[in-house]
Amino acid sequence: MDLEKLKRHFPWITLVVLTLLVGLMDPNFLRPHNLIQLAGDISTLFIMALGITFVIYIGGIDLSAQSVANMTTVLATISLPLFGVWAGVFCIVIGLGFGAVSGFVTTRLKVPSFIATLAVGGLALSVGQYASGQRALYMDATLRDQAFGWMIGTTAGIPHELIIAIILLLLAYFVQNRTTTGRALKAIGAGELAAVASGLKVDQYKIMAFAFSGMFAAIAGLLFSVKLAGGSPTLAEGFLLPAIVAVLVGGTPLTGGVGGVLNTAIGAMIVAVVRTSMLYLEIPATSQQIFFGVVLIAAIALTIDRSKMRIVK
Amino acid sequence: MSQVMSRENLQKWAPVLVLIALILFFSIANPNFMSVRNFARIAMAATPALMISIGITFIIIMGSIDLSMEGAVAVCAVVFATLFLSLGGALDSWAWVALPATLVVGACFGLVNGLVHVKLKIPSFMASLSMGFVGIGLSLLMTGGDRIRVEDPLFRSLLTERVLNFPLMVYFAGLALLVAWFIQSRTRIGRNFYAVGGGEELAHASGLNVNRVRVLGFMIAGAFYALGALFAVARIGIAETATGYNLMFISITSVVVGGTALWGGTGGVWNSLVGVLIVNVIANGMIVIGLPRYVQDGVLGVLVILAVYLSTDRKSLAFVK
Amino acid sequence: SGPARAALSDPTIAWSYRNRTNPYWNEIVSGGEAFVESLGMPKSALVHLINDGSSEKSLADVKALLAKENGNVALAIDTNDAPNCRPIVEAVAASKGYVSTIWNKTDDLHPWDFGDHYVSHMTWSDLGPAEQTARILFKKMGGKGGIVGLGGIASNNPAIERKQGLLNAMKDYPDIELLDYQAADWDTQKANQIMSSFLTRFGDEIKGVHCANDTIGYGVLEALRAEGLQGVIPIVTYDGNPQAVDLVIKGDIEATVFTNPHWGGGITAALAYYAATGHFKPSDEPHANREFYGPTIMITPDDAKAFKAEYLDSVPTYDWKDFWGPGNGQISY
Amino acid sequence: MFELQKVDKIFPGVHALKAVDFEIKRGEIVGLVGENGAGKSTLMKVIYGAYQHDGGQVFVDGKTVRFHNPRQAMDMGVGMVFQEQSLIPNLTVMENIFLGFEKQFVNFGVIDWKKMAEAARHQLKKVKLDISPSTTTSQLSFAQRQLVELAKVLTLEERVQGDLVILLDEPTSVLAKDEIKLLFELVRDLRSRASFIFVSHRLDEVIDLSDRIYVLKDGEVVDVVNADEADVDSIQREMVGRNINKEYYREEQQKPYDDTKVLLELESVGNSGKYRDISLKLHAGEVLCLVGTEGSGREAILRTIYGLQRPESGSVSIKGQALKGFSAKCGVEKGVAYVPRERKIEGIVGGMTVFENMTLSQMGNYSRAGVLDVRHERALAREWIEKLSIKASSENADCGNLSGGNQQKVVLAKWRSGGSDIILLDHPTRGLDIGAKEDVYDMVRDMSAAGIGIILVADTLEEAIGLSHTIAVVKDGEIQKWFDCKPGCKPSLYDLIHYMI
Ligand SMILES: Nc1ncnc2c1ncn2[C@@H]1O[C@H](COP(=O)(O)OP(=O)(O)OP(=O)(O)O)[C@@H](O)[C@H]1O
Ligand SMILES: Nc1ncnc2c1ncn2[C@@H]1O[C@H](COP(=O)(O)OP(=O)(O)OP(=O)(O)O)[C@@H](O)[C@H]1O
Ligand SMILES: [Mg+2]
Ligand SMILES: [Mg+2]
Repeated sequence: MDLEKLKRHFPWITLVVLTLLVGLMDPNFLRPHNLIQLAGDISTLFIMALGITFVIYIGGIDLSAQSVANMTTVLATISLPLFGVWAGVFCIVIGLGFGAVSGFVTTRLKVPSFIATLAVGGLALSVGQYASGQRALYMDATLRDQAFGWMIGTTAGIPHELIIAIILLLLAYFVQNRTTTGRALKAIGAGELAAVASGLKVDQYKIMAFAFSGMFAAIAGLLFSVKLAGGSPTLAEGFLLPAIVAVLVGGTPLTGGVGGVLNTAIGAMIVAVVRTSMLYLEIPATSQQIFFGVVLIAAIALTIDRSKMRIVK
Repeated sequence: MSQVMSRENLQKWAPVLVLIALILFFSIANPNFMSVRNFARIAMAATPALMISIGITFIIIMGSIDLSMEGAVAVCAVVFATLFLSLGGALDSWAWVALPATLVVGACFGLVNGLVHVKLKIPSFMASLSMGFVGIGLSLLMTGGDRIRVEDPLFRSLLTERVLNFPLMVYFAGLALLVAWFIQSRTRIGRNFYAVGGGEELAHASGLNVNRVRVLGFMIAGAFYALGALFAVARIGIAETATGYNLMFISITSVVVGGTALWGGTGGVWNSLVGVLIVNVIANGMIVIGLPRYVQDGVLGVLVILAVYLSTDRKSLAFVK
Repeated sequence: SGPARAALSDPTIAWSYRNRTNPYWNEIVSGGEAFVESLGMPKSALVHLINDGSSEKSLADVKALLAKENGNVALAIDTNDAPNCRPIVEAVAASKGYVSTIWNKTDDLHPWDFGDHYVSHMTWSDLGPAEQTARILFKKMGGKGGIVGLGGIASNNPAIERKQGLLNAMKDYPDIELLDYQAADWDTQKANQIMSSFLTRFGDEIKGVHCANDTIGYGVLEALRAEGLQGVIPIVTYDGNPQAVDLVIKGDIEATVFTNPHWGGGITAALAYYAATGHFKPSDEPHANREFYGPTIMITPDDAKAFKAEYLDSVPTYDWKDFWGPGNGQISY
Repeated sequence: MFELQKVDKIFPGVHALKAVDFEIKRGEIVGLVGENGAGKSTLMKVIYGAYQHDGGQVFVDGKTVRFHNPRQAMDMGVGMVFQEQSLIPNLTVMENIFLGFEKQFVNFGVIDWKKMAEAARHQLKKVKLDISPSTTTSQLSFAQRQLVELAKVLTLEERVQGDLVILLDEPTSVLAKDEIKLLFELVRDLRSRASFIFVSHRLDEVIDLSDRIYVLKDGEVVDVVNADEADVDSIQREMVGRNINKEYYREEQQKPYDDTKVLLELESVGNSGKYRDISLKLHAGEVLCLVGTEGSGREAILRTIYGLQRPESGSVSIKGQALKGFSAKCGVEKGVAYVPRERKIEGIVGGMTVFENMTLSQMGNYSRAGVLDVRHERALAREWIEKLSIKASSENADCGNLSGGNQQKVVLAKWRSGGSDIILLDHPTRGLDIGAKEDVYDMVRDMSAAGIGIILVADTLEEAIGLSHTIAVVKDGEIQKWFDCKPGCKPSLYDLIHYMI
């Protein structure tokens, strides 16, 4: 009974425990400034994870996020001189569009999201490669600072990316818990047929979830290319798996209907801590992969709440 | 009624039709495509992928997923090469022991994977993903990042020796496929995969030891990954951590394109064969007809969607995730 | 940036690179370790930041290291993607660490804009050498016939330059036809499949193959071996990995280019370290010593044996304070 | 031979079994009755090893045992036919029958299909079911599956030496009369070999079949009576804890409907393979009952009206305007409500709380500009939990963990509170106990009094006759005959059955 109650808190407990463990090895790790920076540096990845959460929440998966982000870095760099700030809007809309396409392909063409998003990701990749002319592009520093300077600086020692991430998190949290959309998504994740039989426009909501994911992926890509002052069709490589891991470690199982965006925030931090801990624990280069894998297993074993999962597939 | 039947049949054979359509299309676009030599090349490229896809097929039939293949293949490839060379590096010496040993290693890797999944009650997606990292790491630890060349001509004859224009490895792969088919259709474990995929709780309630089936499934998959690793090494003559790269998504895509549903209970290894062929025909064909590289990902994506779209019986599906 | 502040006392020496699964980076690392040992420290004193091709991780790791060591860092790095270079050097400079970069850097970014903290950038002008390998290939082909090219990740600088080198060489060989050039992403398996597809598409029109690096070359060789064509169709590669050198000796590869990653790995770390410890003051150095080309050695069947003996069989011990001797002059844009 | 002493079972928030004492003698048929959520299924699942008891002891032949999984129970000769269907649809009948026990047909891991088919035929004969063992289960009808399940359990006969205990959890709820008769004969024949526990909400059946009857209420055994001195009323009283109104179907409350106001009209609607040329009018306050055999097409008709299926011909018009779009959304917007038969799948969303389920179809009413007013939702849920005496720890309880009956009440509350005025009920009382049934009947009367039109696919003919103003007999997807059922001049069972088959 009490354990049941406790289960819901496992994710953040795990996070705290991990953080303290690393702190034991090297107290420096626990310096607020250090932790804040850690959070700041994971923000872009977290924003992508935030989007993917919506899709996993309805029991799907989005493997296109990374490619969409890759494409966005290119488009952002190209469109900055043309549209200025509007380049941001442009990218977000494009991302939204690609997400919606994934949604359409899963709901209307009945192609499993795993495949649909993978395929749509391929499309995004092609667009990115074509637009970039197969080379790394860079933004004009002044243009960038005029249009998007506000994205990267720090205020009172807090990185703006972190602030952006938190604002998006709050928005997503509100949508998930306080709006009819969020409730509908939960219903779809937990029992799609019942949702249909209750007269919800399930397909539209599902497409919306994928569109959200695409949009957040685009925002992540935009933020990243601004941060790096450039773009390339491979710039966002290595985002996807950590982002998905963040969602799942946070305690949102692929079965859907459980967990949510707050969990993802915790999950992202766990990923950040684990990654950085290798530095503090001085894990040798050739063992880092194993370390990551093993810690991951441990973390997930702790964080996922099995009471809501009738079977573990 | 009969027309319903024919619709079902069409759905059932859609992947094959898609494959044929693709072959025809590419042949028209570039006649060279339609040649035994090219089919041999496609077959060669497909051999390792086929083994991986067969392995994952069993897992998917159970309604689970396995993302550890890249790690598993890396480990198997490296273990094989190391053992093979340390035992003399020639197939006609004791080094042949390395072959069965590798299969055992693959199975053990699967065993661990399965145990992590069922004992720690971690969804297979996560368990196998993590095990993938571990596998990559292990192979890295063993090689220190170096690549191991396997040059024994007898072993390489899998690639270099040809019978009826097709290299030996293709025939061995065919043999493995038959074995897989036998497992799937004639053996108890094979049928139990379908039971678990069709209704895990029900299977458990009727006394089936689901966890045992699960673990066995991952072991069998592991063994096939090992086969895949062997063929990959035979093809390139190099064993390295990167031997397994880019296999994860493509093999799962192949399985689904072949008509095996991700939610389990249906499909089988023949579907996976067709799927693998479709994917490899596309990959080969796109270059043969001279598509620039930057459109290839997109085209592959569209064709995959098309193939799956055609081969799913949407009427019978309430929804897909 | 202002005058250099009091230099650091024994800074943490770190190398940030793509991965350990690739012989090129292993050579780089071995150089880094050799340098660390030259300071009388154990190999393990070198901190490895591995980004696995993820700029995001690369940047995050560097920042984490700077935070951990409080800026007391001498960092050698390939930033994995050109745009990633700016935020990295900015971060290092901000925390008063010292960084030397190789390969990836956007053209608008220069060490001297960061005072002392962005010590140097070394890259290898692949244009010339790639052009030379191409010429060797063409000669072997008798100056005419069709060739195919397999490139690296299209947007990587070296990939772009090595392709350009090939194109430049072709200007003097009107009878050489470039049948197709496709990106193989530095990947052996991909290269293998692309090559066999090329064989289908062009059949025996293919008289030669130009590969953007050795790992691609291996894939191509095996694709040819499968058709019994190894030795029949000449190929040239790049990087001069030990195994590639052996293949040159065997005559399977016509030429590869040695960029001495061992030295590169050592000297990049050395530059960052000695600048950090105040052994020299970067801002006093001419631009030519802050942005320069690394050494390249052409390896052909004739000189391969000698080369192997000199550089590979026994790795020479380098003077890690001779920063610019082996270099190839200032980078030109 | 099989005994439970002071057995406790606790689920999060629910004390499902409280110190239950229970005994089965050799060759005995024990009836088990109780309200929804009384704990019948739970008790059975404990005996079957699907759940582990938290307190008390289980004895077999005097020795304490503890089953950690069904497998162990089976090896001790315990078998169970589940309340919910438990065959695996994508497997063949024979594979289902021997699932988990293929060993006997396996040598070196290879299955001997012939041998298995042979054995399967033998089992199917026991339940007088004449189908090929290699049919895929998904192609069978509900009733056939139920019999296959029984056949599956009966494999215990060969597999286990000594006595068997066979648990039947509401096996009759989906069976037709003659199938039930067959089942009872089987059970009686088998007494020599096995003892039975028989759960059903149809008390007459229970009394008819069993020797002793345990009455369960709120997880406690309130009485054990011998069948011969048992009578329906007293048992019902004990189950529900109050008198059951004799006038069960509330006929006396049936008011004539307002035939000037047509809510719904179907004009020669057809859907190939399901139903043909269906025309009907539903008036305000009318209870229209579709009567027919399993598979006659009634459900398909309901689903069409609700918008889940698009008809191929004919027109459906609601309150005068013809339907164009066919989707559940349109249905709901037009004030149509659908209480599906597959409660656990289409009725409720397991994993969501009671209040979330209740407002799922009407979130519009509980939100402003898409923002939900959760306090308001909770209030509504509490109100209806109270009204329908739903057994749930609170409005925050996970609907998936409610018992079948209580889930049904949640579904009804969802639509009732949503204020729909055309309500389609598909087997609304299936698996419900009398108490709950009464509540449902009350609701039906209230609704019709309130001018709501109801189309009902009833569980039993009595129910249909009792509740309806009008009856349409459906056979092979066509309406055979209309009956007017004003109180007093209601048609007899015989009249209906005559047209059904
Ligand atoms: N898995 C579960 N988790 C939590 N509570 C449960 C679970 N299964 C049953 N319950 C609760 O235990 C009580 C008994 O449920 P049970 O299904 O045994 O009732 P029942 O007598 O079978 O009802 P019905 O006649 O509707 O089938 C109910 O309150 C139910 O909510
Ligand atoms: N959604 C559907 N898709 C395909 N076929 C359907 C669907 N619904 C019903 N059918 C078919 O229509 C026929 C009528 O089935 P239905 O369940 O309506 O019988 P019924 O009259 O409701 O019997 P009962 O209500 O007593 O179970 C059956 O053959 C069934 O398979
Ligand atoms: Mg029950
Ligand atoms: Mg029905």
